[in-house]
Amino acid sequence: MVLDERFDSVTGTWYISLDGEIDIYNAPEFKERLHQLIQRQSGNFVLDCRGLNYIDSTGLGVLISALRRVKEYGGEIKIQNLKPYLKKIFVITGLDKIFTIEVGNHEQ
Amino acid sequence: MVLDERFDSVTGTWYISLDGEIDIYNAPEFKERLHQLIQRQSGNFVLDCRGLNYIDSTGLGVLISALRRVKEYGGEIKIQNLKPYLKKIFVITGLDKIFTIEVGNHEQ
Amino acid sequence: MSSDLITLSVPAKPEYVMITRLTSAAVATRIGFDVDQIEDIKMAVAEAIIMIINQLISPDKLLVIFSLEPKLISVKILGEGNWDSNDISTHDLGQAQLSKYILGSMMDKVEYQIDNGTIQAILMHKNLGV
Amino acid sequence: MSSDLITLSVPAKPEYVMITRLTSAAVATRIGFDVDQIEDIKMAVAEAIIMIINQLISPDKLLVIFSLEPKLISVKILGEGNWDSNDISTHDLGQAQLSKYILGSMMDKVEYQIDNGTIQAILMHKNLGV
Ligand SMILES: Nc1ncnc2c1ncn2[C@@H]1O[C@H](COP(=O)(O)OP(=O)(O)O)[C@@H](O)[C@H]1O
Ligand SMILES: Nc1ncnc2c1ncn2[C@@H]1O[C@H](COP(=O)(O)OP(=O)(O)O)[C@@H](O)[C@H]1O
Repeated sequence: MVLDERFDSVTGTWYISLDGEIDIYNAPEFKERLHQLIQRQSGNFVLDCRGLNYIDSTGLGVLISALRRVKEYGGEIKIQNLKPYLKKIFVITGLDKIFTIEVGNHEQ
Repeated sequence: MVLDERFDSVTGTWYISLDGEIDIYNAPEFKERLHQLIQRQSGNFVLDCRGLNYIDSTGLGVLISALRRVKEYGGEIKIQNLKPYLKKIFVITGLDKIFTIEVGNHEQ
Repeated sequence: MSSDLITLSVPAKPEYVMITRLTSAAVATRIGFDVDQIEDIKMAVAEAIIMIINQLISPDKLLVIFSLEPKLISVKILGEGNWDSNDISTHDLGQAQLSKYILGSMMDKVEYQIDNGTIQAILMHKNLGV
Repeated sequence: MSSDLITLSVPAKPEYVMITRLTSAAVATRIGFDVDQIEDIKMAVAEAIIMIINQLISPDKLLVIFSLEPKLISVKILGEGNWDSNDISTHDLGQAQLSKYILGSMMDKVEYQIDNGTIQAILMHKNLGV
């Protein structure tokens, strides 16, 4: 699910790699993890979804809930390297308008 | 199922690559194909199983039936590059004793 | 000839939704949908299940019935067994809206069977080669 | 707590055996079997189905019932519906022997329910972490 996380204190950004599947089964754990990171250090988020194969509406709900918290301190969540069929879900649900979705490779 | 087939007239051998899954659904087609080759040109057989992910008892049955025909003219069937969990099935069923099973890469 | 039926029954628990996804993918593969369509069907089945599980009152079992015709798959997802108040649900209307958008876009037709405000079953179908 | 049940029903036709394999793999994955054991369970379920299909008299439906306990999976495969003389079978005893060897080696316990010389059901189980 969350493969890797690191905070870059220069840019004030959490870099997170997502992996495998995020679904109704592990979404609660994913939510817990994101909220912990937000509490440890408020910052922007960059989610690298290169390894993500599946996300369902409960996973999207977790992202929305995280975004709400991040917006409270004026942060943003960028989503990178989504596979096309996952990008489609963000578009269908209109979430491509509230997250910053970056196509292609934007490594730091 | 059968990815590729070619007859080497120098060694009198059919080289065949197997691919994907051979199961109760496509075994009849696999049997048909092997029997056609035997009729076209009697020879030894080398089956490259590098791409084979699954074979069930009906697939094994087809190999046994082909072997019976090949033995009639004194030929043999060599099976190469089986994945370990498929090799296991040949051992369990005792078929490792009637086929020549070669481990590792024996490209021609 | 009548259509072939495949039915899968699982406990209505989050850990089993993955199994319904893989079975759906296998069924869709068998009737010849392409990779993108298989992904759509897999997702739609999962979202339908999430909608039924994530209600104030939810069932303890789920039945997924695939009906296979030459150019069409229809899937009925229905709650079964005891319907009881739910301890795993987020009862989240925003959530349900997300599922609804996904279902509507992935499948060619979606029907909800609602009784007393609770979704009892979801029936949907997708045409092959559209 | 009683064990969780997952049931899958498919027409007794060769083209649907693949679906039972993938569902079996998903179920085995969910309870934590490792890659080799998942392969074993997948294969065993398929061979049990082949044995039931490949008889002189065979059913028109197959029911696969997975019963999940913390350290054990048991699977019952049974013929259902109409039992009739078989047009797809090879009625091949050598074939059945192959299946039997595979089943016996892949699973920790296998039981055949035979009536009038026809296998009606096969019950098998595998322990986790052996
Ligand atoms: N040693 C064996 N062990 C298990 N099964 C065998 C063995 N020999 C033959 N068989 C069975 O016999 C069948 C092949 O026999 P064969 O008479 O050559 O068939 P066909 O005439 O259809 O080609 C296979 O399906 C296989 O299941
Ligand atoms: N724009 C929206 N579209 C769909 N669902 C939404 C939207 N906004 C919020 N939600 C739903 O609201 C939930 C997140 O809201 P939030 O109050 O932040 O939850 P929590 O307090 O649990 O963190 C998500 O589960 C999501 O399903």
